[in-house]
Amino acid sequence: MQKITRDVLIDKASALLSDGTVSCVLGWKKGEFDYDVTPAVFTTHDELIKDFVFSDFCGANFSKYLVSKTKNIEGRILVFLKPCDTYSFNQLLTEHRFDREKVYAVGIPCEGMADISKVRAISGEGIASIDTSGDKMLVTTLYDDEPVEIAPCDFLAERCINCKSKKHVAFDELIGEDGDVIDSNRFDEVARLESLTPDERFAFWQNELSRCIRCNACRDACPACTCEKCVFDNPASGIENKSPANEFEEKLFHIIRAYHVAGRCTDCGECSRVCPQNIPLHLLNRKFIKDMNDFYGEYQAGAEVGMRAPLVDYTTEDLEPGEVFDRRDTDA
Amino acid sequence: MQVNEYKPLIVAFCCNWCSYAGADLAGNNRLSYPADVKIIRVPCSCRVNPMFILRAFQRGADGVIICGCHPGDCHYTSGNYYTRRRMAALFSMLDFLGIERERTRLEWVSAAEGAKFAATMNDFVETVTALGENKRLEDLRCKK
Amino acid sequence: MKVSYFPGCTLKNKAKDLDLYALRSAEALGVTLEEIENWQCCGGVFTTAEDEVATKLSSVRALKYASDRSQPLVTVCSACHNVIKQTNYAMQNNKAFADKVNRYMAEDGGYNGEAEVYHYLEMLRDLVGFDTLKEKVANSLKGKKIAAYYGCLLLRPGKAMGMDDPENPTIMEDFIRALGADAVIWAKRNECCGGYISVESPETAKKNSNAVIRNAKAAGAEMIITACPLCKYNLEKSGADIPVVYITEILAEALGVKEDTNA
Amino acid sequence: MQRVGVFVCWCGSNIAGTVDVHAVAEALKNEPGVVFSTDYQYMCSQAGQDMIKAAVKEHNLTGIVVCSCSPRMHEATFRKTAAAAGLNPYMVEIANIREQCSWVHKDILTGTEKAIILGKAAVAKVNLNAPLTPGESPVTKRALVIGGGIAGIQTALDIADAGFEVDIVEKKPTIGGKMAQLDKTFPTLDCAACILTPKMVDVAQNEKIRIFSYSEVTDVKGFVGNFDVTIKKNARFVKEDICTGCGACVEKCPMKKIPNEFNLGMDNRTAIYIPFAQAVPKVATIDPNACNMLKKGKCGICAKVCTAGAIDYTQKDEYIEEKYGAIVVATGFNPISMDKFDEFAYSQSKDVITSLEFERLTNAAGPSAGKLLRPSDGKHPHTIVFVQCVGSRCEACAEKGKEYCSKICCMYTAKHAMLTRDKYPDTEVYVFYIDVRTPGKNFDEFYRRAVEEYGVKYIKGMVGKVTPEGDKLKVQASDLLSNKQLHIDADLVVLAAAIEPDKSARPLATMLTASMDTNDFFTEAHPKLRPVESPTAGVFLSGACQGPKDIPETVSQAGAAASKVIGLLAKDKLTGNPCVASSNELMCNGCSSCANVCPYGAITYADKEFRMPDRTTRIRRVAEVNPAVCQGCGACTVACPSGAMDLKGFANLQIMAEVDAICK
Amino acid sequence: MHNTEYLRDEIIRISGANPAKCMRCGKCSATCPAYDEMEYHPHQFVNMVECGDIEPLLNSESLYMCLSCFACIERCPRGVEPAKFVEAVRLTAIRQQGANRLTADNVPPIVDEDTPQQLLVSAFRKYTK
Repeated sequence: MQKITRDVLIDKASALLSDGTVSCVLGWKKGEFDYDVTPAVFTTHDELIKDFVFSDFCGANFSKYLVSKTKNIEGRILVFLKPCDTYSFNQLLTEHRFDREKVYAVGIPCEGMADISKVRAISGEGIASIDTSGDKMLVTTLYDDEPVEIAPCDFLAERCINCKSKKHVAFDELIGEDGDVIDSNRFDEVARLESLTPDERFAFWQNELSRCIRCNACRDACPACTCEKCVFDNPASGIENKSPANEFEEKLFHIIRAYHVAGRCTDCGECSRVCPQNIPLHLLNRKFIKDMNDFYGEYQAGAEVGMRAPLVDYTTEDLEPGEVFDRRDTDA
Repeated sequence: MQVNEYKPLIVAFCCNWCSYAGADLAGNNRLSYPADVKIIRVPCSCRVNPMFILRAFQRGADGVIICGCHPGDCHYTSGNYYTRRRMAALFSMLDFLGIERERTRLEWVSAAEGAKFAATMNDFVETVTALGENKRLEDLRCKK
Repeated sequence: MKVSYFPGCTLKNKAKDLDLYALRSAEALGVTLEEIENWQCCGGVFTTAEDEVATKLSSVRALKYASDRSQPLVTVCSACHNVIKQTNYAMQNNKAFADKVNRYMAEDGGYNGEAEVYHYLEMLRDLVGFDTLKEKVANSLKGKKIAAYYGCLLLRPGKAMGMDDPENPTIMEDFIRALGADAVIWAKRNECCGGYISVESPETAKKNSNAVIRNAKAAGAEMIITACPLCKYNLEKSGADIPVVYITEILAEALGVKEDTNA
Repeated sequence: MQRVGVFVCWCGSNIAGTVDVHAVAEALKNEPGVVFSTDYQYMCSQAGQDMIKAAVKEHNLTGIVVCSCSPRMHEATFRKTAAAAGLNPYMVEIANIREQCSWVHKDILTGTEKAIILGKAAVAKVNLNAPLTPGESPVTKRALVIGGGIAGIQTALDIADAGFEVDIVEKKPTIGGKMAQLDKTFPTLDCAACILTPKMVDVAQNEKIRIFSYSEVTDVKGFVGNFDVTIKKNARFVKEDICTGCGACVEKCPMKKIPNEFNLGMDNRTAIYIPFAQAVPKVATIDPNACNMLKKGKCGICAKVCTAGAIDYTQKDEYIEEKYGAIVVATGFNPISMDKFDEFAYSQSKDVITSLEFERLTNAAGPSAGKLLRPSDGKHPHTIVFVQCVGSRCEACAEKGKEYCSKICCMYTAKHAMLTRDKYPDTEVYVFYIDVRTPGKNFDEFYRRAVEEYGVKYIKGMVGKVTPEGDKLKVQASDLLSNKQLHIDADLVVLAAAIEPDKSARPLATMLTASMDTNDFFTEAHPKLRPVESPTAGVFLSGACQGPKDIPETVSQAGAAASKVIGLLAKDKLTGNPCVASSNELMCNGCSSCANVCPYGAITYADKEFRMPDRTTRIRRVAEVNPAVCQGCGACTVACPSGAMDLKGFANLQIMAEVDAICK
Repeated sequence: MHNTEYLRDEIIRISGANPAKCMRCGKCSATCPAYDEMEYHPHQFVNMVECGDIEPLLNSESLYMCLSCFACIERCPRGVEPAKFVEAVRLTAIRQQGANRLTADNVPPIVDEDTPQQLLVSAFRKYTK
């Protein structure tokens, strides 16, 4: 379904490698199955031809990888950035997390990425191959001869259905045309939860968060979670904790994680994408984003480099925490 | 008087310059409030890390109140403005998770407002008592 | 360039000159004024009351017409300009009002203040450019001392009109200078002529108008120009011994299009 | 593990009345780390303190918990006791069982129970205390005063008087500021020049004071006691040390039509000029925008007539770097522009003037040599209308004007009105006021004299429109008390324009990391208790840069600022508060969140090399807290996402230990 | 008493302005071109609305003398917008049954051959419901 093809990207990468602009390429590498694509560094044309892929399963946001990949490399690294990735890219630059000079960023258009669990829900288990080249996805399973056809509206990830922007906010070079910021409905689900009673909300989150197995995938994939040492791994933090021993720990981890990235989260949705338990973690982040937009004016982390996040800023006329609720109650 | 009357556990974070002094003044003027309130002194309300609040709830606190200088009067000029934003965000999030919003509060109490301090604590204890025990954010391992 | 044009009631009747010369001059400057189909009278004055909705719908319809065509909306008459701009401002800044209006506008599709409203003078300044205007002048009005009369409606309230500094405007003076004439600076240029009070109390209108004329003459004016038919009426009615002329008339004269060459 | 001693104070019956102190001491014995626990009638007494000292020795205590009154009362006392016993003073924690326990809880059971819990929290905290040593930094014994008006002059003189060196940086060619432009001063009516110019001379002659005139501060680095400041000396094209100020060049300069800023453009000066006769330094300056020699290379007359050879057309801007221990901001004010208030016809008539212009018009050294004449035709005005509050007290969101009261206008207007009536009794003087605000010594008496003895007509109301017509200014105004609209044919209208901070203040505040309010006035460290200090340590405020002020107030604040500076410079070393933030560089991400929230600019970043487990090295940006600048609020500790930033004395683990103890 | 309060609140609501912002400077009345024609002047409108003294205003000819020239709105230093109160009271008056100030019957005598439509349209909008 993607408008640009693997070949275009390989050509671009090979050209930049051969003219010396970059010394390596951060790209998607095919895995065992068509849907388990992993990020990898490529250094030659041959490697690219062999393993580089670009399909509806290339959702991984590469910005975070730049923090580690730009250390100790000669020359520059080529990174392909989808529009939503560029926000993380800028946010990390705002936080001085990598050296911009070491990166050559190529913006690529994105038609939205697939959610494998949605695909699986339709096709059934035992996926043998997936063809994403056409308008519809063709999924062949071990148990059926005929491939199952799936339309984009049925396989697109939630974050892509509610895509906030097709505009690249950072790049050195752009392939294809740039898009616009989109007036999405991404806060609708948060608003729906807000309209529930506290008991209903508690039940909702209790149900969601109790599934957490503390695999830390959300943290590890999150482009805002780039701490040198995570507080949850750090005995000196006083809140070191590695397993969801009980209900409190499940909540604590996610509240603290959401709070830590509040104001810095670009709403890229990686947390929910990588969650093996399908917990809608992005809703916690979106709650903070929605609140801050409501309380302190629209703010999109990563829209520009050097912006000051709402939680490290203030005005003398800010809302009182009590007024926050009054306001919501009168709105509702 | 009932023997097993429910007594909430309230943790109050007070900034050294205004609210802690306000609490002292309440003492000087013998303005009573329930002993359920235990005060922790911090240099400024902006020292209160959300982690401390969650920690208190984890360990069984039934309510947490943060007191600081009135906006514009912060000893460190702007600390309480950050507190205001941080707590607005945190309280709203706790509410979003279904934790009763009445269990958290931010109040501005100056060094001269001993009466306000006592009244605020009386009111807060009453509110939390009405809610009953905090069950939604308690870590059972920490149970008394 | 094509723009949507709201002439208003008076321009189709007692102030035909204002309309005619506006059209001709604009054409000469490369702007086509496309009259809005089925426009309705703006009502003459803007009601500041929060609960007045119906009286502002004709303005909203005109605004929507222009925004649907992605055209600027141009007005000449000061009163229409005032009403339409204030309405647009309310649509942009008063959500409760906009919601109420949109309940009436449902059939036409909603409107939320997207249109850009230009007074004819603003059109000359911002869309045509006074420098361009200067180049197109065929009959310079050199040596003529002209007093620009803004009256009350053109500039106020400054926030909604956004046309010029309401106390220290320059747009009409720059216009006069572009035509080659001298602009007289005078204090009462932004004071009211009496407006509709001439229905209720003609003496009051006369008193106000006289003060305006006296001040213009004291500043050395030989002519007063205005964009408002009611100003012109009140000034003339009060016995002005100095010509009161529409802006578009001297514009047409300077551009050499006053007499219709096609006729 | 600490060896903690617990000391429970009875405070006579203050505590012991509602708290069972023995029970508290007993209960705390079982807490971790506690090796000794006792109670005593008055812990703060000499006997009580001796008891603590003896216990420290006897039990080898490493930490002390005193359960007593508020730490705000006796924390310092017990810290001294600890120090005397050979302990680090910061190994003491106080459990407040008086103000926050015995005095507010009537029941002895609940009181005792709570006191035990508070004691436990203090023990839990002290177990995690670490000895703290306040940092020391040297002090450069020289002060910088930015701005050479009466505020800067007074501050500099007072500092110099105490024996310290002071530099004044003034952006104009002379010091003196606004006061040099004034005629008389209220409420005593002494002549401004007569009281100011001797002070200017004192400054010039004081060996401790250097004046950088025609100069500005372009960069400030460092912190309290140790500022590195770059001063730009603008080229004046005259050698300052050689020029004698004889004025021959000024006389001969052919460019004579340059608007004279000292007289607010009401007369002209030459391209080479000395602002006024008593200027300090009395040195000529060439206006590069007006001088033909500098613009076109033609002329050179001033060089020819200068017998001292002081003219130097090739002079360049010069940058000077200096070290200072303290900085005083005295950048002053200006009247706001009247452009947006043309209902008063300021741009339309020369006879509508601001009050500062009126000062020049009545000043003997002014454009009309002190005779009150209309700027338009030089005629004597017979009717004068003063309008108060022009641009002051406007709505906050108004695009024009200021929200605050400019404070000085009521009094100077009364002065102008009174002096006018005194000198020209044939003149009708009207003052339109909203409120007359005269809180000051002899101020209201002064205003009443203007009304009662001098016959100034004070009218409660505002002017709505001024219409110049013929040689009159038609003033339309309201008289609210008689409920009338007035129409006055005036000859002169004087507008009491609001005042605003000088435009140079905002960039300066950025350089100093000193905070400002929304009106660009500098904020004080505390509005009541530290009114002459900025929140940034070592930066002090003098005069109208902090808020509208009249001369007596400015001078007293200038003296106060000077005394604060002297107090700072008198120290050889600065001892900081040891409870400051510090960043663990191994955990720091270098993200800047902490620096964003620091109100003192105490946090900087450095690229540091780290050795990695694989023996490679990596350069990383990390935060560094300057302990001399940090005031210990802790805002950064919460902003830090990685928990690298912590606050000594109030560390994360300490506070969490208190929470745990309370919730146990 | 109840009615007074209701009227006051209603007027404030219709006006969309806030009389409490007034600092009693009188600039509205100083700048008003119709001052002499008014029994109650702009600053009095603000004050009387604030005090709930609406009845005299409702019955005053002053309502019909305001020119809607926006001078008081523009020049008020506190953003009180006095004309909005005049407008609100006027509307309250003419919205009552049979309270139209101007009717078609009144028109012929005031019209002459130059009278612009604008004049009548404006007058009807201001004086008639």
